[in-house]
Amino acid sequence: MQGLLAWVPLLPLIGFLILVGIPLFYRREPPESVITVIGVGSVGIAALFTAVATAAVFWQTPSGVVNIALWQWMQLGELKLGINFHVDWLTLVMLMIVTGVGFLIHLYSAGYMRKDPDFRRYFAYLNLFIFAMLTLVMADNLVLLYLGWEGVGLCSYLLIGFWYKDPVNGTAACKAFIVTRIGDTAMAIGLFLLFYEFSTLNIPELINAAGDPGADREIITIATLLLLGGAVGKSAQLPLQTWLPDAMAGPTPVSALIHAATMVTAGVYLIARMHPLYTLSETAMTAVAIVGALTLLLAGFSAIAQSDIKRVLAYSTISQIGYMFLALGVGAWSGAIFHLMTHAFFKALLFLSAGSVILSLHHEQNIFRMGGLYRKIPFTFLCFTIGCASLAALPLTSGFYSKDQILLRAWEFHQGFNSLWLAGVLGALITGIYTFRVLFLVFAGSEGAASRHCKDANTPAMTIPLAILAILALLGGLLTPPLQAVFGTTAERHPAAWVEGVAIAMPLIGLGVAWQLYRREKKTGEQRSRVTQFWFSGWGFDWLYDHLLVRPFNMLARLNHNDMIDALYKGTAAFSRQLNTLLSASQNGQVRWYLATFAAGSILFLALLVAL
Amino acid sequence: MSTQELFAILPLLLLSAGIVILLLQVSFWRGHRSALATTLITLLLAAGSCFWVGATLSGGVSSVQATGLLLVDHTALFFCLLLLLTATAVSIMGYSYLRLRCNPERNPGSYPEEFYILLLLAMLGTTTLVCASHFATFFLGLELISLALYPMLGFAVTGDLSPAREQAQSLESAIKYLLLSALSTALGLFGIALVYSAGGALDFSGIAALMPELAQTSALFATGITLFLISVAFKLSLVPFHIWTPDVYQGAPTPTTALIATVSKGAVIGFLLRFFNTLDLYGSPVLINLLSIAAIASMLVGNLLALMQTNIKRLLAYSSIAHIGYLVVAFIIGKSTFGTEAVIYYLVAYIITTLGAFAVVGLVADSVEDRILKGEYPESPPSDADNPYHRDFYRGLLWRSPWLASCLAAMLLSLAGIPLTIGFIGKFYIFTAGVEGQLWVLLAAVVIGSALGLFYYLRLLLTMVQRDPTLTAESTGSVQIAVSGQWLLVVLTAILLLFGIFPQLLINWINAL
Amino acid sequence: MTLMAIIILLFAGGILAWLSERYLQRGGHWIGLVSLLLASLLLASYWPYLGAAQVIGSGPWWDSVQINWIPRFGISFHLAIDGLGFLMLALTMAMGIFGLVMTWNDIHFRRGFFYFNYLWTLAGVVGVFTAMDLFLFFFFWEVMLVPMLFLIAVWGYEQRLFAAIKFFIFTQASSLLMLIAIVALAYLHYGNSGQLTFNYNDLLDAQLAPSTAYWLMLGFFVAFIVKLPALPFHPWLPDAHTQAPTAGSILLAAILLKTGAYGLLRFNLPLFPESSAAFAPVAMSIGAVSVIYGAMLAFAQSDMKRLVAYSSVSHMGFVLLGLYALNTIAMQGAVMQMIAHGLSTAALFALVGALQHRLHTRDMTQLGGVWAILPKLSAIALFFAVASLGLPGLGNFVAEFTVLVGSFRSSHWIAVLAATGLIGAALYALIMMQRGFFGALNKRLQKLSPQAPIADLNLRESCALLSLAALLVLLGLRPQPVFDIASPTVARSLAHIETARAQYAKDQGIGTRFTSQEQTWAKPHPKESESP
Amino acid sequence: MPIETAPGLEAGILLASTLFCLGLAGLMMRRNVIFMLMCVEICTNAAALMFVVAGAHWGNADGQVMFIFVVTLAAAEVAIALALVLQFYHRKHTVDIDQLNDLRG
Repeated sequence: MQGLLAWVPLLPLIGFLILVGIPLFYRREPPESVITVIGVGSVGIAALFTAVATAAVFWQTPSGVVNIALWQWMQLGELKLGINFHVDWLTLVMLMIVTGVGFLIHLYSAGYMRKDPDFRRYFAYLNLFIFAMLTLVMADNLVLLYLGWEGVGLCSYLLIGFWYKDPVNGTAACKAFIVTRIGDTAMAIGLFLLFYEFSTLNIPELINAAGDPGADREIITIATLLLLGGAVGKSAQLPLQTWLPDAMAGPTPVSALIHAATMVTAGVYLIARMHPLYTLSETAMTAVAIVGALTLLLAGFSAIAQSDIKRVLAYSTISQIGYMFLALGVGAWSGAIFHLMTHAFFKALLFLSAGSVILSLHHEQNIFRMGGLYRKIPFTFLCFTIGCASLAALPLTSGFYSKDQILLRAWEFHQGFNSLWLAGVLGALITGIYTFRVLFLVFAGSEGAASRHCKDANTPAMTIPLAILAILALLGGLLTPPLQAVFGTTAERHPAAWVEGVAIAMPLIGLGVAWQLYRREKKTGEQRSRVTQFWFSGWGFDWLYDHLLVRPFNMLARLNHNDMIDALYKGTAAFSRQLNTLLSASQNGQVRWYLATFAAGSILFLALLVAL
Repeated sequence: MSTQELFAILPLLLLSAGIVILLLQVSFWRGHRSALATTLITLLLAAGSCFWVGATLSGGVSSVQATGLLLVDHTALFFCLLLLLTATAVSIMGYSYLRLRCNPERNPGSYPEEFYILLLLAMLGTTTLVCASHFATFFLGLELISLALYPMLGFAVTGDLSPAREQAQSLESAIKYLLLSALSTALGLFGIALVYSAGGALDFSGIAALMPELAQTSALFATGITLFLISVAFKLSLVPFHIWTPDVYQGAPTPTTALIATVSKGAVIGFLLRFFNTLDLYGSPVLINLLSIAAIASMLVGNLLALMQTNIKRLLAYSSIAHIGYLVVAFIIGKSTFGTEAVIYYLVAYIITTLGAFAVVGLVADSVEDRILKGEYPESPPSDADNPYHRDFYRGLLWRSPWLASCLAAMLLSLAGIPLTIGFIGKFYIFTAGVEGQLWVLLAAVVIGSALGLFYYLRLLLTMVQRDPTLTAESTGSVQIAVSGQWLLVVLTAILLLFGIFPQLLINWINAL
Repeated sequence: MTLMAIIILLFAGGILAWLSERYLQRGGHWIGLVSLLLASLLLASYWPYLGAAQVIGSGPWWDSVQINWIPRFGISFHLAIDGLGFLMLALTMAMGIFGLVMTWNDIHFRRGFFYFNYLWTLAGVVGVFTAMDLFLFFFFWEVMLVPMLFLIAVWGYEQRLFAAIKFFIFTQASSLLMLIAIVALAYLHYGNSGQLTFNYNDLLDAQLAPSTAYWLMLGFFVAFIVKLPALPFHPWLPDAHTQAPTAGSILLAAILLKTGAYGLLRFNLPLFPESSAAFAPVAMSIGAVSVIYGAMLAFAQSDMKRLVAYSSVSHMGFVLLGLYALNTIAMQGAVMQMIAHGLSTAALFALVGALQHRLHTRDMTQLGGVWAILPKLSAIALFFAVASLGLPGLGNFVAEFTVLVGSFRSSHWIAVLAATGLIGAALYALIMMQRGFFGALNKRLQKLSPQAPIADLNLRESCALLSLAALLVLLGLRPQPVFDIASPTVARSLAHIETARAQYAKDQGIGTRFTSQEQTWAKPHPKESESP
Repeated sequence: MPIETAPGLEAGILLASTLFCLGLAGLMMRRNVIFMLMCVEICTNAAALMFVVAGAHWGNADGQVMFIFVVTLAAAEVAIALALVLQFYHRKHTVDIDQLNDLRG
């Protein structure tokens, strides 16, 4: 059974290698069907293996841990690292999300990307992504995790810039990679610090060592904050959130898979995985919570002001991950992972439905040019609505369960009313607003400019995943993952009923506000006040970074284009040439001058004789 | 004068005899080749006799004092041998040079044989100089060299087949050298006279006996020695007495340039070694400081002057200034056997390399002269690329005449001190000497000088390998040089590589002195 | 004797290639290839030592040969090989073959002479990596330069002459400092022991006064970091790399730069352990600054080859950083970086060369959208670009990571500074992909492509590049064999440092000078346990 | 052996030095090659004078011998020099030394 789990990441890798290696053996491009079979099939089998392994091993023993040692990676002094996998329930949840949702999105992609000239490249990247993501979640040491971490970053980069001919896509891709790399570097430094302190990077050993009472709390705080740096980069949290909205330049299934369901939640996974270290540091926990709270509000407001359907979803993703961070910050570990899971379901559903909309509208993404689509693409409408309901956490949807857990835990953690809880509740309201605003604008009312040419583009390859995801988004709340073995159990305490009531009421209020907003915006069209414009631009972070970092750096690079140190040597050379000219002037060919220099030299020497 | 003394100066006697024979031969039977043959035989005989004399010195007697004027020992004989062999090479170069320009059949007024007589005279001067143990012999030897060199420098004037410009330049170099050299001689003589008036002795061992008193007290003596050294520095073209060097080197017929750059300098170095050793002048910090200053200035100024030079002969002249500067570094470290060894090794390296470089330049110019005489080539070069002394002429030479260019490349690499060549071992000796003497300032100057030097050596080297499609000289095709010249170059390059790769051969020999 | 045979084989092959020029139009390649393959075979004869480096044999050397050369100075022709030497030789051979194969048809002018220089450069490098006599080391150090000079000056691009001279003057001037240091070292040893020798093993025991040792160490250090190159001695590199022909750039980047790093590890650290330890913070800072400065300059370039060249400065900064961190992890990382950088940068140069060969430009303002017309080439370029930015799973990551982990132990802030270079690497690697390969097809290329379809990488080139890619992946996922091979050498260098530190501590009572480096942040750290 | 200098020697040195400096000055100031040669002669003779004075001071013949050498040298030198000057005049029709500056740089 362990072997089966080892095959889970390997299968997508094999798929990737086959897809990439095809030109070595065949001159012509293989048909799409073959590519689909390889690309989707490999992930499908991986999903199957995961399911089998889950059923066979873990179902009975929720506390079970499977360690798979593949081979020794490096062993240098105390640095002992293996290519080893560590599978527990936390990993398993992630595995199921990655392979399961991943498989569905792969399947959907086969329909969505049909007839794209780079079909093969697309699936190669996707498979590579799945492999990297699986490595990330299965790694038993932080360096292997980092391998997956960077690997998913690379795939994200490649897929955002998949349609490379448009330079805008490329810029967005670069931005995504570099911004996350900043976080990654912080994380790498965190790794160095952890190794420096504990002489190991193996996660279980690390957790053991940190648990030792003699462990230096200060170092743990710094290290966890540095890891948080990595997490905020990858999960697009404040202050490194700016890349995610731009990342929507990639194909929509990619946004669903990478920028909603899996990769961006890696930060949450990381912190959850390292949670024993975080619990040791008050500061780190607070930081995580504050980052989450701030991000969920900021991104929520930005989502309200967007006009691009995918950007709305992108900001909503940032905001929802903010919830997860908030959950982590208040110690609701399983809540965070639960929300991660449900979010994967409904956000994937939303993105895929949005993809259907976009494809049906011939790549129109502006919601103000849509409207009244509920008649033209009813199935998509249905799916999107389910997704919205779940996202807004309407009762009985999956999102409701997970979000509710977070809010309750936030209340509890600080024993009653506190700002984190308030932020969460306010966020729930905002979520309701932007979710239903986009739903109304796209599907309700009269037809928009682009809706007229709408043609249902769904193929079976697309509808099946949509349907499954819709079911999951609705009922996923019932699938509470048994994470107690990983995170330990917390005593269930029920706060006052009104607290629950507020949490339930908020999305409904949001719905109402959204309706008002929809009515107004339908009339005015795409117009923004100064405030909404500010929200629209993502609170000016892009502008700030551009002026604070990008431009100075570019200017510095331009200024130093020719390497100022080289100027030093060029100066020496020029100086030598000057001396040459000067001395050459002494060789003027005049005998009497020569005689004079001879005499002068003699006098000089005699003078030196006296002087010395 | 005993038989032993006469035998000891056998090389000098053979040279004298050769001169007389050559004079007689020329007056009865003129012929360029036969004159060359006599010269070669004389030089080789004299060189061979060095071995013979050296063999007799191997016993208890390590040196023979021939009268009060000459002292023959192993070192002196080694220098004689080295310089005589150098002169052999120069005479071969001279043949190639004179064959074209001083052809009595074309121009009855030209006397190529005179060149060889003068060469032998100069060699008599050098052998006298390296054996000198008295100021009189020093003076005699030095003047013998100078007096022979004046006409040799101006030799192009007599063979009017040379291009007019070359003739004028040759004359100019002769006059310049004469005036400056005369002044330097006068200064040197004045210095000797002061030394004499301070101590009352002119033979070196006599002065050496007086040294303890003189060195401490007499300003007269110090002034005299300094003036004397200035005149020697002039011959060595140490900065600031270097200024004549490029002009004279450039204007002179190339074989004469080679002679003045190698033989005359080598003889002076040989003499200086003995002079400093006998008088133990290394102990005088003032003189050593003066020499150090001159050495540093030579290394820097010489290399800086050469930096942008396009005329090859001038370039080599400047580079020789720098090289003598390097050599002085080894010279300064003093009396130890290592210092002498380093000086001699470096000198051998310098002589072989310089000789080779000038040989290439001369032979290339001769080949052009050949074509001028055949009317294939304009007498006054229309562009730099057609001037055989200009760097541009060498553009792409490696592709046109690979062997010739390879030889020059080897010489240049040796000058730059790159391994596989004798120049590298020489440079290594300089560094070792500098380290042993802890002369860090001087070593720094050597490093800076070498870095500067690389620039112009490499520029010339890389000019030869340029693949320029707009090659103007490509039309001129390959450079055909005389067979004798080819042999000369091959032998020189072979020695250069041999002693570069297996330096121990030469070291053993030097250490046996 | 095998070592001698390798060197002689390469020298002889070079001469043969030159001589064959007159008779065979295309003989040079084959002679070159055959000599390199034979040399590799000879090298492969050391395979028994690979697995059991510590078990077999007495002493650290796998094999050595010693012939008296210049007894006057105690100089001998002394070659020896150990793990590090083997790795470097293997890299040399592999990259030699790679460069040859990649540029199989590039050279049209004087092929024979080209391969003569090519092989002689390699022969010189082999000498450098095996010489155990300091004089001989210097000898080869210089010998490898001259043919390289010709490679740049004859077959280079627009400004080849300037670049060649600059390259040569930088390396030569600095190596003269090393020569002084070598001679001084030998003479000081002579003064102490009465035995004049340039033998490496003997000189290891030289007793030097600290201040003297410091100066000598600087002499070596400068020569090596010029070659490396590190700030502020790097300006020769972009010019030389950019102007050299593709094969020359490959040799330069993959092998010649490594001689500097090799020298630091083999000579500088063991010969002057105490002063090296004292100097380590400075050297590490230089390394870290090089990392960032190189990355920044790479980012600023529009000439793709120049970009790759500056990226070398950045990468080699890690080597310097790692070597002077003076602990096993970082030093092993540095060794790994030498190899990984060799592979990735050589491939990038080869790719730029292939691009220039096809599109006649390497200026990124004239490129763009190349992926559309040359997908294979671009895909492989992508691979090596991400390798160069240190993507985990590839050799470069293993190297950079271990270097940083190790150097973090020695100095937190310097390691953190160098770690920001990871961001810089992402910047330049991605900007290269972005401007060169992605985006809309450049107008100039649009004009170019319809008339004559541009051939993508052919089988020969693809195979050569893919094998490098495979090697990088292998190094990234299974680097342990390399670490094992290098470990005795690294351990020995470290042992010298440790002894010196211990000695110093003994001299000073309780030594705090060297350990103080390690406790800038937190509590003192348990000493690393070394098992040499 | 008398180390301290007798008054006669001092005067001789003074005279010879003055003579030498005069020659040197003339050498630098005159442009006519013939006159320059004469100035060189003055310098040379200053040295010769010095030998004679010193020889007289020490009471040995070496100084006189050197004097004869010097005179011989001067004669030989002048002979060659005049030949060269003649050639110079032939070509340039002048004996102005400043016209002799083809070689420079």
